[in-house]
Amino acid sequence: MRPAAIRPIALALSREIALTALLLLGVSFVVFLILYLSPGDPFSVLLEGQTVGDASRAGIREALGAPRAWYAQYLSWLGNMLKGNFGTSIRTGLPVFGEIVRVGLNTLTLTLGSLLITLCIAVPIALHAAVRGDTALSWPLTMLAYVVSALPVFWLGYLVIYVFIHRFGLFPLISGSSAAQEHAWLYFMVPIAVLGIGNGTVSEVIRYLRDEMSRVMAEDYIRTARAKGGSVWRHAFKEGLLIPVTEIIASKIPFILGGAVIVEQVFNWPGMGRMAWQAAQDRDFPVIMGIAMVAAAFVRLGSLLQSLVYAAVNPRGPQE
Amino acid sequence: MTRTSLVVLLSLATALTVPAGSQAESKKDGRSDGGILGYGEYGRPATLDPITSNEMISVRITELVFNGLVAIDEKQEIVPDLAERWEASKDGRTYAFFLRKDVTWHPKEGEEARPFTADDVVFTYNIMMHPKTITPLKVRYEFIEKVEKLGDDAVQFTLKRPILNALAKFSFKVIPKHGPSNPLYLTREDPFVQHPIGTGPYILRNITADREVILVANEKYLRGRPHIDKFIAKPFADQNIMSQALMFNAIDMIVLVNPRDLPEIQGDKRFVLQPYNALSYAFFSYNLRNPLLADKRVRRAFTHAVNREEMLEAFFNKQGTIISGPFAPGSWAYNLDVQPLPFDPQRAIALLNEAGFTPGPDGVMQKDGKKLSLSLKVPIEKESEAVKRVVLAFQNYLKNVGVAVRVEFKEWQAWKADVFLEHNFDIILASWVFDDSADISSLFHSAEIGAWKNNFGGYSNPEVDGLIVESKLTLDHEKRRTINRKLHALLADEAPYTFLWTLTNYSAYHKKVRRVAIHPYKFFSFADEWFVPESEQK
Amino acid sequence: MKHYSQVAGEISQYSDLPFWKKAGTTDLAYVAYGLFVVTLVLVSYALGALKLLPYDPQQISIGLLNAPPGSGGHLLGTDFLGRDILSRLIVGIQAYFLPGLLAIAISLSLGTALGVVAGYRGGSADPLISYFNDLVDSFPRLVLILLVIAAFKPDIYYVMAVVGVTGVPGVASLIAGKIRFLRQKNFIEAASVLGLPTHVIILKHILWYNCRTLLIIGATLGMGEAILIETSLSYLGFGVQEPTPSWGNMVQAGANYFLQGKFWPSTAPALAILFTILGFHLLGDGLNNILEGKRNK
Amino acid sequence: MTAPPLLKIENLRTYFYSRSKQAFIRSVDGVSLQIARGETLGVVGESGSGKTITALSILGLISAGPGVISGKIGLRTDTIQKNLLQDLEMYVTLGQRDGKIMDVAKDEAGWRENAERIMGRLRGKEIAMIFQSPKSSLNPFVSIGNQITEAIRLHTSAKDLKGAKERAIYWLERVKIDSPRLRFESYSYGLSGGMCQRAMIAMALSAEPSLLIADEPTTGLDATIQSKIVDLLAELKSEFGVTTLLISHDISVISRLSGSVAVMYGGTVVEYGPARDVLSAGFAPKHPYTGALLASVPSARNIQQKAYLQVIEGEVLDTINLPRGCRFYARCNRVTEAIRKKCAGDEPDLREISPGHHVRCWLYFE
Repeated sequence: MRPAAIRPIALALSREIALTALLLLGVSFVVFLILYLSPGDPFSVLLEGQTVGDASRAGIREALGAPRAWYAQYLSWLGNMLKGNFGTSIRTGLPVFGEIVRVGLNTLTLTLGSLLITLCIAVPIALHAAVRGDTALSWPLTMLAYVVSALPVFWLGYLVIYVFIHRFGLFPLISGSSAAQEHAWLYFMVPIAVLGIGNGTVSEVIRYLRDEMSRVMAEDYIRTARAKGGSVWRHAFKEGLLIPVTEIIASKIPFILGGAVIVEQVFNWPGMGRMAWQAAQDRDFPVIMGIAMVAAAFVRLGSLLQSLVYAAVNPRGPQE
Repeated sequence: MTRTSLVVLLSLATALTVPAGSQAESKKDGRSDGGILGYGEYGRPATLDPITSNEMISVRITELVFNGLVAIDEKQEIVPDLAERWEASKDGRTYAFFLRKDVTWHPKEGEEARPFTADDVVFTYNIMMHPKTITPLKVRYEFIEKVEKLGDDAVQFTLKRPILNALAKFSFKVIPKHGPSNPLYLTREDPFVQHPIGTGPYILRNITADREVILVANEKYLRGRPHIDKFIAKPFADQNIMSQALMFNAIDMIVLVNPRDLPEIQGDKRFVLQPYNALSYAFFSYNLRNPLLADKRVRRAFTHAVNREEMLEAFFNKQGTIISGPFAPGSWAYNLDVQPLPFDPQRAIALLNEAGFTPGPDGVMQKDGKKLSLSLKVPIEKESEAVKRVVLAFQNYLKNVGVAVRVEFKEWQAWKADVFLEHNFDIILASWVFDDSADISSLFHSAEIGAWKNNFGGYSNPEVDGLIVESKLTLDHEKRRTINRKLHALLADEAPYTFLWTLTNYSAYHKKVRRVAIHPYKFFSFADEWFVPESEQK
Repeated sequence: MKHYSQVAGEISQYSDLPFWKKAGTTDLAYVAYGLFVVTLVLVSYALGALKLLPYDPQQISIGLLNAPPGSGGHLLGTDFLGRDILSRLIVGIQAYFLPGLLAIAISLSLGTALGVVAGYRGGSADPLISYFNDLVDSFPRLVLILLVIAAFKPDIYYVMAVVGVTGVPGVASLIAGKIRFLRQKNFIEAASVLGLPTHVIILKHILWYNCRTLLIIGATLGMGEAILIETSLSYLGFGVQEPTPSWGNMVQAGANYFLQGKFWPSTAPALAILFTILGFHLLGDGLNNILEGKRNK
Repeated sequence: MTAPPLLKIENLRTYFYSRSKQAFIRSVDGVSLQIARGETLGVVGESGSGKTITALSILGLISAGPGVISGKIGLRTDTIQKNLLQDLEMYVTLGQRDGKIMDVAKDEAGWRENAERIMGRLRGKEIAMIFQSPKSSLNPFVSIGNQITEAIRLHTSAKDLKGAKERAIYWLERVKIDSPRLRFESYSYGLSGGMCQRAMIAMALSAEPSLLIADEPTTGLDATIQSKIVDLLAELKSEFGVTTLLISHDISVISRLSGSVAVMYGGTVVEYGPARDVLSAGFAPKHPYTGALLASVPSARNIQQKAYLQVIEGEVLDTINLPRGCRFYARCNRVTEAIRKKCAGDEPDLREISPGHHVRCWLYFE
């Protein structure tokens, strides 16, 4: 990389890190507050289905040495977190961080995979439409994309399972990770594809990429490129594709994370979304907080990527 | 209805002792060893030890990993387990158990298997009762005064007072002294709760990323090596997918089949649907703090208004029986002479009129200006359309007799707070799951009214209280039976609940698995006898 | 083969054609379809409000559970309680109507305000806004909604309020971006040089002349999103609650029987969702192209 | 002019279509021009007279429809002789009504394909172009050095990166950009308009084209820079003798650089000839529009004679509505009663009134 580009990148990097820290603080606080407002003592999950009076209920906190006041709870959590200790799940007693890392990787695969699929669908259509306008080829594809992105994702999931697995048995239906069937990976492709298609953003992505590219195509410097017989694509690539795509990635990650909550349950995918869901119902606050942290960091990663690319690509540096 | 089940853990036994015959290394029954059984669970296990675990999923797994001093066999009889014999004192206050000497704990990896001794029993009891240990078991063992070791292979329990069928209570699972890292009490942070060590037929090998629990046969099991090599518990988050998984041989067994999936599985020759009579029943409970519902006639009217047969048939394919009273059907305490109140809207209306209600202009019954409109609170759960059906049908039935019911769905924790803490409801739908017991004191005794207690309806009746106490105190089985029959009749008449039905639970499994006997509550109690013929062990 | 032809010999200087004559046929088709859907929604809303339905949507008939279309005079069949699906579909839209509008109102109003501040005042406000954006973006929305529901109650309005708030950043950044663009083109400076008061510049020249398409599209997409979110929530059990029908909880309830080959209970509402959302998207697209005069250059 | 011209445009028509008015914009309506080798042809005219469109048509850079619809563009360099619109007419069918084209059916895909096949090898190599608004015409994401290097590697023998870079730096030097090695790395946003234009010129010339099209090279730059750029162009011209098509609305620039001049009005050439004839402020016969243009320019002579600058009355012709007769009739101040009917009635054609000097005006026809 050219030395000229290093400085803005370093700048962007430091800026991002500072922002992320602030953000994690904010997220943790907000989430904790909502948790606190919602009824149900996290520790009552330990007494699920037992006949014990109020006294022993109250006793539990002392038994576990958990602070009573919510802010005390938050602060102690924060303190531990800064020491790198995310605490242990109230329900399973397992160390939160390890658990999240384990399932987080699955969710990462799912999310990025489906994002990739979304882009693989959207980019060609968008570029074609941008350069040639609505043609016999691009128009039906766009429509198709619009249609699928308007379907409820879990219903799409059932549909896929019914048609491809139940009816035609194209994929093995296996559950969990210990399935030793052949072509098992095929099954793991299914949820990724479903989320990639059904996350409801394909149409939006197409529209955005198309507009950006056609805007750039009308720029003077593209005309210059043509006039000197250079490759239009090479000149349009950075502003017309690279930047918009990174923007998409950055802005869609949280959205797709949300979709993962559903898809992971439909396809029995051992992921973070499912864990978050369970934890939210148990008020298992160490887990929820941990997930909030990881998710936030994950989202930041997207925008980090974005501003890095922008800094690297645009000599003017991150701010326009 | 997984979540709506409020589990009451109490205990009973038919008192008969059978002398123990100690067994050899491997079963000599000529049935073939080997094969794998993967079974699907809806939800994921939290902890896997017998003390902190409080969900059915975990209870089922601990049943495979641990033993008690005594066990209860398929005929509901008490048989030796870790103890090969026992002696009870005349006054019934002391029980001495003489332990088997040939039992070893599951070996930790890279370690010698340690022998099971009296110390482990004492240790288990102490850790169970330690104030810092959070366990549903504690309340069940408060009747014990102390436990002493009578040598390496004998322990003696002293009871505070003699109680009936005390023996059965010693079926609690024993954990090893060298198990938990904290010798005093057990919390969920303790590694032991995720990697338990037992004496049971199966050794917990490992837990995968998706919390799949993998169990392997214990070669040195005290009843001889179990037939099936490996059990795999697979958690599911979607019941539709779980039954698909069975259909596509991703799993071999579903512990509890969702009623809606029964027809499909029934039609499939590859699978066996095995009913097991869970000691549980569903009911609508009324909040007697509401003056409208304090009147017995109103409650009876509601019960008359509801067509339970129709619901049972339409929603659950007739897989269950209508009940009339507070005891789990199939338990000895259930009074078969008491008939459920029949479906009879006319009767219901008559009763309401009798109670002073007259149809208002909007068709809703009212009494001196007060409308008979009530809130029915139901906890939200995923895929709970069975619950929705019952609730909405109920609403519909009551509408027909001029009662307005507002159905309010609430998030589970919020619902529990409303019902158990605030007592802020008129009607709820729930179901009790008993382990193997006939003790309903916590449900209807007036002393059980209060925050987080089970008598959330606030039902208080000195006569009932009297009978409950009496039945508790009597030491004679037959006497207690008659008392409970009286209790049953009384509560059926009082109708603090509208007793609905007990559903037949169905387990579905691939027919390659043979000789499957199921414990109604702990499920896997007899799993060491299950087997898969050589030819089908793929 | 593209065809151009001039009709009149003499063209009057000043009169332009009305926009629908300029517009491309595809765009017109989009908008037409979109408007069709919108009217359909409005009509069914009216029908529901006026109780002009084939059946009482709450009428349970236990003898007729999940009946296939046509049986017993039920055009689209019945659901898991034997209730008429068609009637429930018609009434179902009401579940989204006001809540959806609420969500849109929140996200558009707050989003616009923030966007204007960010874009117009720029500098100091900007980081705050983006901070808020990231804050909202940084947690799976569904779980957030669950917590809020738990904290208050499973009411579609609460859900939509959350949806609205979480939608704010998107709108804000759109508007802010647009304004920055106008700044670069020295549009705003020019306007203020002309001595226009700030609020006029913002309201009239920025928002009305330059952002209305953005806002319209935001609104249409917002409605679609509201429906999809409610559907996802319904799958988890936290959408609109029975007995109130919503397309989401209809799909969910029906889907439980989907894999047993009973399609109709979930397919009908799923298609309703599909075509409606498609309508909103196309409406947005068409309007965008027409008002922004895309494809004409 | 005995040697065959380097570029010979015959009867070029480039139309656009206004959807809102459902009418053609006849931006270039039958233009014929030619440039001899080494010569500089200046094209002058008000904005909207079709100068730029003509230039873009030559390079085939018209993207909107229908675009170029008829004509010939003959290019004859050392390496190639060909008509740039070679058998493209087959993709177009024209429908006329009373002498006006009222219908155009064009297979744009086919046209594009073929045009690209022809132009692909010429753009930048044989014909290079520099634009007005140089700042936006440079790619903001690529350093100017690299943009020039790209052109060099595309079109010259210097294919290896190092060589091409050296060459680029050489060109930066040639266009008088100081400390070119440093500038090589800099981006358009960091440079002044003049700098950018110099870079553009360097980029255009670096491929050593046979024809350079300079479209309003000085417009939008402040006066001192303008003259600097003009000087630079003049110098480069004398040095390399590159054939140039110079487009400007600024007569002083034109007169400074061009040997012959074409005056365009309303999409047609109204006067065409040697610069000295066309631009001489004397009473040499010329088109009223040219006269008006000249009168509107502050030249030394006007100032000496204390003559007032005259503005051209009326508005620039919009090429949507073409009058029946002379396009300039409405604004012409030299209509005599004798010819008024003709002027209003029908359009004059371009006639040679003195050797090499053509005018499109009834004044000069008997």
